Amino acid sequence: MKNKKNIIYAAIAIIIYLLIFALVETGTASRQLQNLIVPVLVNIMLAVSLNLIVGFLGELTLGHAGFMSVGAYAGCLFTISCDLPAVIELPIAFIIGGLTAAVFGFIIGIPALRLKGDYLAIVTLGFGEIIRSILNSMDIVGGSGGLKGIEKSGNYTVAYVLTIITLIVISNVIRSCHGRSIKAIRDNVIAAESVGVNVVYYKMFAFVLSAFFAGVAGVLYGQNLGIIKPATFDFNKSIEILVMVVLGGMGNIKGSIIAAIILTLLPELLRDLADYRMLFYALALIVMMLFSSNPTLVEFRQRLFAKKEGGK
Amino acid sequence: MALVDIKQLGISFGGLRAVDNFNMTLEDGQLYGLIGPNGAGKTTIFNLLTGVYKPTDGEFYFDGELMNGKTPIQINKKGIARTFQNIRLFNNMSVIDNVKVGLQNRHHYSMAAGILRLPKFGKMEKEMTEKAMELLKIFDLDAEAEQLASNLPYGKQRKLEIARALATEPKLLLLDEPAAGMNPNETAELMNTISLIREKFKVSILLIEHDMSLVMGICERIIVLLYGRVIADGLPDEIKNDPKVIVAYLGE
Amino acid sequence: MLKKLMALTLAGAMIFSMTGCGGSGSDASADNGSDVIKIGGIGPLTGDAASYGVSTKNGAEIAVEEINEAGGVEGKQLELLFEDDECDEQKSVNAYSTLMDQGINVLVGSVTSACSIAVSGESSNDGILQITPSGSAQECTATPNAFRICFTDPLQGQVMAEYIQEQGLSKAAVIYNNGDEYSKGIHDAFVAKFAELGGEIVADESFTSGDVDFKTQLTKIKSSGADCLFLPFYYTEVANVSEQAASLGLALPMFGCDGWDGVIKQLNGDTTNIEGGTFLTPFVPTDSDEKIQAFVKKYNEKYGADPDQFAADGYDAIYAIKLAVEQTGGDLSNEALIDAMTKITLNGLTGDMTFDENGEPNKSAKVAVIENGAYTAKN
Amino acid sequence: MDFIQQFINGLSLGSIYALIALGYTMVYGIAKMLNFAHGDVIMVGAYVLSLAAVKAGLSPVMSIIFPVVICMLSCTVLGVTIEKIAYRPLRNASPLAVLITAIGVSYFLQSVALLIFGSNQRKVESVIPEFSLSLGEIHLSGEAITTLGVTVLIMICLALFINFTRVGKAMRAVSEDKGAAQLMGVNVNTTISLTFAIGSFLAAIASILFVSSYGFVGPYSGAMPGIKAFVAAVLGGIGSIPGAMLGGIILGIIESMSKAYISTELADAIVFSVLIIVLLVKPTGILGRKRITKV
Repeated sequence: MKNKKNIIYAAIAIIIYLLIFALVETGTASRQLQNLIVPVLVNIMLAVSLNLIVGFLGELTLGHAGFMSVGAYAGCLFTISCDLPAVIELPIAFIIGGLTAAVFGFIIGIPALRLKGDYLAIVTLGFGEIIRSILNSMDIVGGSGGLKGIEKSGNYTVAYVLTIITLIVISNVIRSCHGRSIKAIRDNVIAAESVGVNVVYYKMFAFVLSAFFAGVAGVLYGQNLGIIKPATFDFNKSIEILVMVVLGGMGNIKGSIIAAIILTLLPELLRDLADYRMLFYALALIVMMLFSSNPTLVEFRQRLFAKKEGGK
Repeated sequence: MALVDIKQLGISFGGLRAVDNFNMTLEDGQLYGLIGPNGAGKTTIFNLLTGVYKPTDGEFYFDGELMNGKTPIQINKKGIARTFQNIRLFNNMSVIDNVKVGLQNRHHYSMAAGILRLPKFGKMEKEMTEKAMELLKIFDLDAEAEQLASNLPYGKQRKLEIARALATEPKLLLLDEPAAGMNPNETAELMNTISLIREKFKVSILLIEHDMSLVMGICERIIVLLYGRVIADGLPDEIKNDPKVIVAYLGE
Repeated sequence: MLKKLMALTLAGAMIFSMTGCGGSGSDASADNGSDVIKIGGIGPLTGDAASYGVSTKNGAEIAVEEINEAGGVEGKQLELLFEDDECDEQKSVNAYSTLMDQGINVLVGSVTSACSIAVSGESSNDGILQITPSGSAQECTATPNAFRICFTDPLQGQVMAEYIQEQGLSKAAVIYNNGDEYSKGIHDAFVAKFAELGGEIVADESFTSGDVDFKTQLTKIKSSGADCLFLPFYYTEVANVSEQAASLGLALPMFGCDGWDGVIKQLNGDTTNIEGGTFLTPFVPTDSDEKIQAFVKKYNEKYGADPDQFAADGYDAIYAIKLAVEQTGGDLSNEALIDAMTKITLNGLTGDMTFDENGEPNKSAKVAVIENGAYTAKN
Repeated sequence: MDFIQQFINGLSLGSIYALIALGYTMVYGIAKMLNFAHGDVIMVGAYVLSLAAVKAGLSPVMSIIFPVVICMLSCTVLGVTIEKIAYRPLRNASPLAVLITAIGVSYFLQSVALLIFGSNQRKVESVIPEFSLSLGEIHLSGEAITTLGVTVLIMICLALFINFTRVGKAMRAVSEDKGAAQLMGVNVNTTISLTFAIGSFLAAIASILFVSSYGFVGPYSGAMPGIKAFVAAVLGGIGSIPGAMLGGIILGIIESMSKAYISTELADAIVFSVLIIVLLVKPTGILGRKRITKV
């Protein structure tokens, strides 16, 4: 049964890729859509990787953009300074970006061992801001003007492959004994320790893995745009990713994917509203949260759901 | 040699002496009861034995090894597992996954095997599923294996906690009020289950309980705690008739 | 299940709606014979930097209206499509794609440097003429299709360094916005040039975007022995700095860059604390020049405020396009337009200019002084 | 000499942070939620103040009192309304859902301000009579003196209110355990509404002093001070009233000192590093109470 499910997923992944390929290569897709494919995939990677910390480990962090930025800078610096063919250069850049971010994930994981909830949130927010202000004052990476002249070698195929790798790795981790340990820590740290779950190790692991993919996503972001600047990776960016995770459902990978798609496309589709765009986005955010989290509404939905089940 | 050897164990919280001069010897395979009025320090002793609290004085030997200062994880690996007074399940995980987390203590595969789905992963997961189902069957939880733990009724949650503790293959099982909130029928059933697992898993048990019928019914020895001190230690019949114990429970 | 289904439908509908408009978009761009010239504009209309984008858009709109009222260009009417980028590079590129779908012929934007650079990475592949009104970083014109209206940052810094030393001042204190490339670019060039000319930078302070308290920096400057203060950043913070300097009793002659334009409005016309402040600008709204006065009047009627330099840059960008189209005789192909850009001479609000092959404007800078609550041009 | 002046600069900056942090800590301490929109309520207050100041053609005293009162009223009403519409339906939802909603509210207020007032910053005249203290080279502005005084006064009043009045006790009860408080006859909804009313009232005072000190307001003016004040509240121990005061002052002084003597570029990084170090040593902030989890 499990194998069957995997085959279905693989089939879906291939069909979606073929669909993208067809839409882009035949020119059916608008420029707008073609252009949005990579950002959507970047956001999926970010949301899914953040979900590992927020949804599965149950720790609130507001510094995901920080991981993304160090990854982006490390990976893109490598491609700038290196002159290898893209086939060799790109994978190395992604790995360098990922590993650098992972190192920062390890460092930021340390306070997560001691702090919880809102305190951890503010500390991770602080880490993100520290990274940003250091990047701002580092002239060798372009300072506030950003790192320019990155070869634009990120295309939708590369992005798609990376996204699929991210999805496979994270969902496989979640559905393995390691993932169970991470979820056990989320549900009850004391009980987890009492059955021998190595809390320190798994907390660190979740932070490192999550940071790794955020870093890879950052490299992809840079490779796609050709320029990265510190101001992009401020805490608003972290919040943007967090909103995707919360909206998609904590600990729900499919939800993160859908939320990332919707929230990336939504502002673009709202362009016609011009000045009212941000207002509408804010309202949509509030209404969606009220709808998805209000206890009365949640109960109502569950009743509806239960009825359907019963009807079958 | 005794499985558990506790010598003059004690802990203070600030000025409060929660447990003082606690001595106990538990032989392999024994079922020991730990009783006492509320606030006597019973759960504190469990916390000391499982490394949640660090004792301020005294020594605790398990299987001949000094356990003072070891972390809960190390202690669990050595073979002590416990349940909690206020149930602590992994609420948002399925019943079977709760047990599997316990099993992982002894059944492990590498990260690479998990991510790349190497043959080892399939083999171990299959083995774990089988073992977990076996355990769940003992506790009559096999029908609910795929349910969320939080959706189980209270009595079954208590059972699941015991199943999870057993999954770590302990030599010593600490049960903190396993019959709390159960009706007499459920309690009777629980007594059977406890006897059964003693037989089947060859595990020693230390048990905190207020339900005297259960304690007197299954415990081989009983230790009585009052204000952090041991006031009696002996066979159920001795305890039943100990004037100090009667005073402690009924007042003078 | 219901929620999932809804979400999936929503996502699907979004994608579908985007493929839907694809067909019509590519048709329009291919259509050269249409009687409308579509000009795309990109800039921040929301977010921290919104005021720059809004001004640019307003200025450009006035130019488009003027040209259309006068009968258009080569018999064609102009249409301005302006998209928001929130000063975010990704969103800027998104905006560019949206505009390309609508079949734009030329692009004005983006207003800010980094966004402009990100967009030119895309636009250079399409070969479309891109004119950034105010992207002042060196790299904004790196691609062959990119031109700019404003000065580059280094140029401003160098000119100001020379100007200040001509006033007989040699000990400069500088504050700059470390989070803003524009400010840092001017600062770096200024510091280098000032030292090269024999001056001394006695205090070199920075702040980051969003800061409102400058007392610490000013206190340091106060005891540094500086004889002048160079403030290369935008008017919002300049207003803060000038007021706080006064409250600390720091009274040094102040110098700035073209970002100062707008500071008087910011101060509600009360310029006591910044009296005599001198800055480099291509555009002074009080300039007696007829063209400028007409523009200021129209802008005031339409938007109820005095135009700033961004508005003037936006206005000039549209006129540059008009001249280029006239030069090609109505040929809207990318190559022709880009080629035409180097041949035109624009008598713009921000000065008379020609463009070289690198996309840089050749124009002279004006020095403006704040006197009695108004900008006074000084040459 | 410089050092003292820098210290005073830090103090005046810090007292603004402290004032905003008091509002944060008040709402967090009782309603247990991060009101991310607090900074934006301050921004709205500043706009209201500027509008009311322009419209008033009153006597000198009234022309100060009128805008101040209008500002306080509208902030309080705004705060209570936000609570009622956006936060109350989520009373028992996950803290994260509430956090995201608060962020939504913050974006909402910002974009409304942007639509109404445009993106340019607006100058607001100070409502504090002009005076200043000068001791040789050292300057202390009237705004700084007033802010510091008001902040200390509010801190004392708040502490007295929370500890010694009936309503204050109800608030503490709600903060300890909503369910138990309800059982004991405390109206949780009213109490939390009241908390928001007070929190927003404090935001109004903060906005009056903030714009009086800095003179300008824009749609995004509330965001950065909001975050800094949040950091201050956490540094001092969130939920603790003296902690907010202490955290704000310390933050202001650190920021000012690191700008003056270490690096202006890295001042923010230093501020956040101090926060992280403090929290690593004392996870509940300087004056925060430690909560023991019972096993």
